[in-house]
Amino acid sequence: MTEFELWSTVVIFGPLLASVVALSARPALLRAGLVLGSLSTLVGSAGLWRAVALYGPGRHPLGGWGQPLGIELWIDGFGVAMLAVTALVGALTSLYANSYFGDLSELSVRDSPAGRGARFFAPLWLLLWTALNGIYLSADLFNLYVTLEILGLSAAAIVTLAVSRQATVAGMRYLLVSLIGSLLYLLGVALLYVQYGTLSLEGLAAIGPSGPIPAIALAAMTVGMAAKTALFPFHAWLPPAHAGAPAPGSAILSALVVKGSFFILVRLWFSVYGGGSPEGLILLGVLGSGAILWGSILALRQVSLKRLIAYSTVAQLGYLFVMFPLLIPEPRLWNADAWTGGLLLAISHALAKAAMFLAAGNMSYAVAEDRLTSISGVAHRLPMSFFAFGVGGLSLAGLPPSAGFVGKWLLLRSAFETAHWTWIAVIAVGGLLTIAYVLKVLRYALDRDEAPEDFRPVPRRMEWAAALLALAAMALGVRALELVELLLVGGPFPW
Amino acid sequence: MESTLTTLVGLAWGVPLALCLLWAFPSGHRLGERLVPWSALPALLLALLSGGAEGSEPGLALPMLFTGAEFSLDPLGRAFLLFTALLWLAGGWFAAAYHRTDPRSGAFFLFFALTMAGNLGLVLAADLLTFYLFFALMTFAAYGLVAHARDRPARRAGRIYIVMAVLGELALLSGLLSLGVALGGVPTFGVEIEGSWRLLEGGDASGLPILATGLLLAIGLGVKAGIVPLHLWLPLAHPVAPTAASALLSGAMIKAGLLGWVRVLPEETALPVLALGFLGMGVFTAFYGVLMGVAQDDPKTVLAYSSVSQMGYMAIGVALLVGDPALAPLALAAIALYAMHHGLAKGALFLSVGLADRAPLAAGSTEDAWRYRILAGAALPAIALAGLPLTSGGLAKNALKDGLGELGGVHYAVVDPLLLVAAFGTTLLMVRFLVTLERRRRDSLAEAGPEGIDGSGFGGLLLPWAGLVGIGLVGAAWMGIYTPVAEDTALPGLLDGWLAGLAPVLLGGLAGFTVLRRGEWLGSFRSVRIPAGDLLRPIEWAIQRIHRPDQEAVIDGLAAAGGRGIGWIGRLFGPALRLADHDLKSARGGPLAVLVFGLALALVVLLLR
Amino acid sequence: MNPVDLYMLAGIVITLIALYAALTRAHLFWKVLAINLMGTGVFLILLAAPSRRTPEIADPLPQAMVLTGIVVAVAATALALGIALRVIARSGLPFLPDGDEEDQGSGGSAGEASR
Amino acid sequence: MVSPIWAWDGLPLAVVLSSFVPGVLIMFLREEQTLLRNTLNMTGALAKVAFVGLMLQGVAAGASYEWAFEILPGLELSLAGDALALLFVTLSAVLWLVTTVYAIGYMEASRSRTRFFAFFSLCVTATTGIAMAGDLFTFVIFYEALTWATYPLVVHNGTPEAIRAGRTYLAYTLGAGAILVVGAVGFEVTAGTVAFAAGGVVDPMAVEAEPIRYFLLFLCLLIGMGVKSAIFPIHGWLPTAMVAPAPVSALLHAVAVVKAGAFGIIRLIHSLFGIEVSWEMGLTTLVAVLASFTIVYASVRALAQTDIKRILAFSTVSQLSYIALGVALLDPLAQVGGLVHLVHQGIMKITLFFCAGIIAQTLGVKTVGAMGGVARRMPLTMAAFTVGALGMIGLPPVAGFISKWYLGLGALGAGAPWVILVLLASSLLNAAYFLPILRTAYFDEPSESWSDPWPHHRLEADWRMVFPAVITAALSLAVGVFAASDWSPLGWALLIVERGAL
Repeated sequence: MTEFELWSTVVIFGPLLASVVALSARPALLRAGLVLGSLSTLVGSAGLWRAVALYGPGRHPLGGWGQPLGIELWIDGFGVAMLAVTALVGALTSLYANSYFGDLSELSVRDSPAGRGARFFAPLWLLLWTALNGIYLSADLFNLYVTLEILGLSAAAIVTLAVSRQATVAGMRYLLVSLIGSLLYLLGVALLYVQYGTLSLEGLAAIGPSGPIPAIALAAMTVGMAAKTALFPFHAWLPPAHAGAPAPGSAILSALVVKGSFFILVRLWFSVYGGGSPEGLILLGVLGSGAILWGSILALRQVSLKRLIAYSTVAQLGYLFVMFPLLIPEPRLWNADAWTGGLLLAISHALAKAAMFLAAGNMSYAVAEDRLTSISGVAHRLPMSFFAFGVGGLSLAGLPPSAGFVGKWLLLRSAFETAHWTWIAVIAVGGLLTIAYVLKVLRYALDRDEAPEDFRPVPRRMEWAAALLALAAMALGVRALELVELLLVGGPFPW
Repeated sequence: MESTLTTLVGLAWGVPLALCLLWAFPSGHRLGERLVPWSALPALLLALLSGGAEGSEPGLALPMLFTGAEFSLDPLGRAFLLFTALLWLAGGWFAAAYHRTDPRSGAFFLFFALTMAGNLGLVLAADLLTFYLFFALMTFAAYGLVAHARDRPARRAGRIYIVMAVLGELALLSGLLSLGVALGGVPTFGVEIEGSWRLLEGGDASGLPILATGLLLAIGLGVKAGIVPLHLWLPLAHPVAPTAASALLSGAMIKAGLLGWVRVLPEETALPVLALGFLGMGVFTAFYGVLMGVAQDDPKTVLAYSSVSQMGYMAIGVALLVGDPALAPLALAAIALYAMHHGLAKGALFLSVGLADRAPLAAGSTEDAWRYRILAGAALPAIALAGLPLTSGGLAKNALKDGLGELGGVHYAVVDPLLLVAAFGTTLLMVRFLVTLERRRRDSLAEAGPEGIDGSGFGGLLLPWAGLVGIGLVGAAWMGIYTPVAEDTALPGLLDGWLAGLAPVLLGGLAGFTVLRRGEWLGSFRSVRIPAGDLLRPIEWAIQRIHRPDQEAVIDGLAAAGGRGIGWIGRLFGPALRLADHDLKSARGGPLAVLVFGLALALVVLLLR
Repeated sequence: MNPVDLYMLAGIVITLIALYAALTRAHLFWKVLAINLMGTGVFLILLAAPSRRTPEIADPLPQAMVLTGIVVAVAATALALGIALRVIARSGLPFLPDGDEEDQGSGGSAGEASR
Repeated sequence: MVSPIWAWDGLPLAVVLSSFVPGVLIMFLREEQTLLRNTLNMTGALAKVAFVGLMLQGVAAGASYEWAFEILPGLELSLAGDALALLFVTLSAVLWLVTTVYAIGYMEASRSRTRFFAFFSLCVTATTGIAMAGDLFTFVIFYEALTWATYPLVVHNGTPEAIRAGRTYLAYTLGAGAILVVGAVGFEVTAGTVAFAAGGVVDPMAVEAEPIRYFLLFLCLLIGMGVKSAIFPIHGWLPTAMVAPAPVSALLHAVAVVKAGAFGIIRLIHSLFGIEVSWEMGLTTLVAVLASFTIVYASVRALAQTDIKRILAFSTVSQLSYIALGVALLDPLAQVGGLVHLVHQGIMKITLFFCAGIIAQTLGVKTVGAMGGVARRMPLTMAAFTVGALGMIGLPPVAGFISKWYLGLGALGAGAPWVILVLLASSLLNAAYFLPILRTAYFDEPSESWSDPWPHHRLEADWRMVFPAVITAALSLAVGVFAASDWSPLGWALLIVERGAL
């Protein structure tokens, strides 16, 4: 058994097993499931990182059954990097969730809405984790569909765990968008299969799809994935869903779930279609720019803390699409800075956004409200959460030292190298808008006039989880060398 | 011996400066007040002990200090140091007695010590920046002396003083910069300064044009020297300053401007235009001071205008210096003589005003014995100032005339007769002074009323005054020794041109006493008075008329305009923001379908291109 | 036009119509039904695929995919119906509310908070 | 052979960490752990001064320090200790030590001291990082970090006014910071390197080929640096930021933040573009004209202020441009003047801010009009203030004169005599707004409304506030009086220029 086979098995079946364990209603087993899921993904992704760094991209036919009939895993730098970030964010969020739902599960109020959240969060989240890991390692289009579908279903279910009417409605809408998106994707898969008779990413890449049917297929898949990634103008479902979910759920949805469909888009456009067409990439970049500006403006106008962060997700996802036109400035030529910069931004967003949602969760946990005005003075009561939120905001805004800064530097560099002047302005302005809305939160938190009266103590572990995530985002800004090298293993065209 | 002198060069300015540190301690100022009056002793000692021979000048180099400070005592410096130290000693003692009961004496002596350190230091300074350093120290510390009274006139005088001082400093600094850059560093006086001037003259240095440099230096130092029209602060500052401070301002400090001219202006490079300016302004100042002075009522203002007038004479000396390299030795001698003479005489005169205020009178007594003693004592330096032969003034004036004679030409023909007239005017001014002094004595007596004036501590006032009068009286005898005389020049004899000296004094005295003392027939003409500070009134009036917009209002206006602009831009975004409030959440059904299909179609089209 | 192409065409038409319905129909059950129908359309395309490319060889892969797809669709439908029932229970209507109504309290005062 | 202790290459890192580590540790302390917090602060400050001392030894002996850490492939966090860097590092290390003592006294009764001191240390870390940045990338990292680390200090009081000031501060600095980052990336791509090197890294031939591109890059970088250095159109944040507590105004808005900008301009002109290239492109003229205008404009603005801290703020704006002006003139003496003013202005202005803080904190006096009689109540403080004020005017022997003298010499040497006019006008205006303060404090009668009319303790105010002020005043005097010594800032600036390390 090679290292690839061993660790990819661990990374996929660990959380799957854990989710089964966590289905039990016993708090101890719930906790055991979270620990098992976290440990297996952490260890597994570390092992895969080592393997990829040592041997380059690898593959693993599950159970020895290769393509076309069996399921094959493909392990390259991009996937492993996403896997590792997911593991880190997931582990810390699990730690957080354990405390967040902890006091409820002790009560064993199984039938109350709150108790349902405590009961079902862990198994759903572990299932979602499995799906995400599956996406990052899939080597064929249909396998991607299945994992994507599991991802969407479990994510929508997590949203509806929250008790409010708004959350239920948001979950419903999310589920519908997710299903439509997946089916659009499946439509594209079907069309490609009709044309080429293969579903293997590698095989399709070797053929080099072109012509009307692959074009329609890519268009369908792109629209589907764009809807699931909440690319402007399909972002409307995201803020209520992400803001409505329970705090750890919001962190997972915003930080990780949207990255799943984004990952598929990158695989499709670059690994399979070799860049598609420059104009198509520019269209995606324009939509990304629109997302940056629109999302930021909307974030600025929110009065609810979590909604502000959710809109910030809309804006930050825009950056990931600005990468598209920069990556392939002209056919058959790819810009490494755009690749590493864009993906670093995706990774830093995962870390920072998770930190921010968890910190916001702490704040609203303490004051039992989610309005910006209600958190005034919270900086003095929850300095660590305040710190986490601030550092997370720092990274989002691309201020050093943070992964966001490094990513933005690289992205800007690629824009200069490819003489894409417009994107430079977009990237710079987006950063400023980010600062503006992050500051809006900090300003309320620092406010001294009104001190909150009812202040529920926040468990230390919840504070630490947020702070550690923020620190990770910062640490990546001081040392991104290994991660960048990992991302370059395989690059956008691994075959 | 040599090491003693070197030590003294440091102590001369170091002792007063070090004494200032006493004020940093809670009760240190009490000790300071006792010590400061004596702290000019090392300087006096230095002036007396140093031989003054060429080549063996005591010097002190402190390369770590400032920009590499150098001190030395050349013959000219020795002359200046002598009378400066004498004046500071006398002034210090006088002030110690005068301010015995002053609650603010602590502050007075702090500024006194600082100013003294500056004044003594600048005499000893041997390079450009050290000179400037001590010059600035003296200038700014003297503000504390001028504004000591802290009432409205003192504050006005102080304000005018400091404004002019700052302007002067700036002009001086720019001139110094030009000299400095010519040599690429900080030139020492003498050879290096001459080198700078030669470079400027040659035009191959990066400094300012040579005439501009000279003019800036002349103006910068001219503020201190009180040359018209830079004299504005003098008639205001002298009356309000405490007596000792006035004596030092007029006796010692304004000579710093003169010394500065000699130090920084070239001896070996002729600057004819500048020389002409000095000559013209000097003669004009000599007359102007007299004209303004006779129309004053306060004896100290009269003396201040007299100083202005006398500085005009010394400017003529500087004109000789910069006008012709050949005349430099003679000019130097004349300047040194004149400075010594005027310093001591003017110091004594100012002190006599203080005496007139404080001389005792027994309660109920009507016989004021001190009035005539003071008037008689004050008459001695006054006569010297008028330039009577056999006095130091006569000697100094003769030296100056010799120089002018050497210069010859049209300048001599015009200036020489003018000087005769000016001497006449000076005498008139001195008479005016004695008259106002006598009136002042009467006023103080009237103010004191029947209780009379308590004489305690009067000895402390009398002694320094008498000392200065005495030293000045025999000035003609010893000043020659301390005058720097080059080998090929000689000082004029004591009785040279005695007629030309005597006549204006006698005439002036006569005219003065007739007109001013018994001048009822002049009628209303006598009441013509010029406010102290002459030109200042119109200038102040004009400044007040200048429209000064309220800056903050302007900025606020601009900010408001900017705000309106931003608000206008904001309104442009209004529809977008209104849309933002709804976002695309309500976009469902048809519009959403259009978006989905539209994007897909667009992608297909783009992919197929 | 051979039957295989007919399958293909029918599949595509069904998918698009169903997609349109899913986007535009407001009633939640309509939406769920439309999504199911859309899945069926895609399956039709998949089933037609092998015969179109290589009619002589039987290709097991589409069968496997469609089977998996149906399983996924069943699960998704179940979840969707479950959540839809809860929406109806909470709001009393089988529709998704408009964006404005959805977040009362945030939309209205957005302007005031941004000052 | 035993190498001397100063030969250790990690010294630059040690200097940076000596404030970073205490800063991070303090962040986790509880509010009431005062003793531990102060101990950490003082240990860090003393350690930093010690490390800097070692580096000074080393550089004077001809050593140079380099420490690098790869962040991205080809991009390093590189710290270098050359003579130029040390000029700034020494300034910030020494003043940090002094200000720490001051801040402990000043913040005694304040809330959230933990946060205050944590960010205070972080700011100093960023400043030392800026000083020793070996390349533009590192510079930008620390420069931007300084921006955000200062924000909590500006809004420390938590009043609406403070929060508004904080917003203005960030709007200016981060806005320009974004432009700086764009410029930096553009420079990296265009010039092919981000390294700082004496004499510049730009190829003159490349500039000739693409003059407009280089000009725009310079402009971007200049805006980025200029905002912190408060050059005319982008100076507005500095007076507003004066709502911060006095130690912040003193160290950050007189020294650290604003000097970072000025230092950046030095790096921009000398280490990136090179003075010759900048001059040929006319860039130095641009900087010199902007700086000159700022000098005069800010002085005029200061004239109309009544709040002491605002006067000082506008004076800072004005004085900072001396540095930019000096280094933008093509003459070694002017560059010496600019460099040395970096230090001189810092010491003098921090003294002034210290004193203003003491007076405001002890007596509640904040405006010029209320200064009457303060000199009698607080002789030491006012003596220190006087030294600072006279130095600002440029009177010898206070430090400010030395800068002005060299700037003046350099201006003439560079063939720009109009600069003399600027210097003179500035001196005149400085005198016009500083001397009335002194006059009022020394010669006017005391006001009745002092919050602490007469000291109950022996000293005029808390000794932890008075001593720092006296020390920095003595320093401002000493660096002027002993300017000719090798170890004076002037000596060091001359060494930098002579070694061609600029």
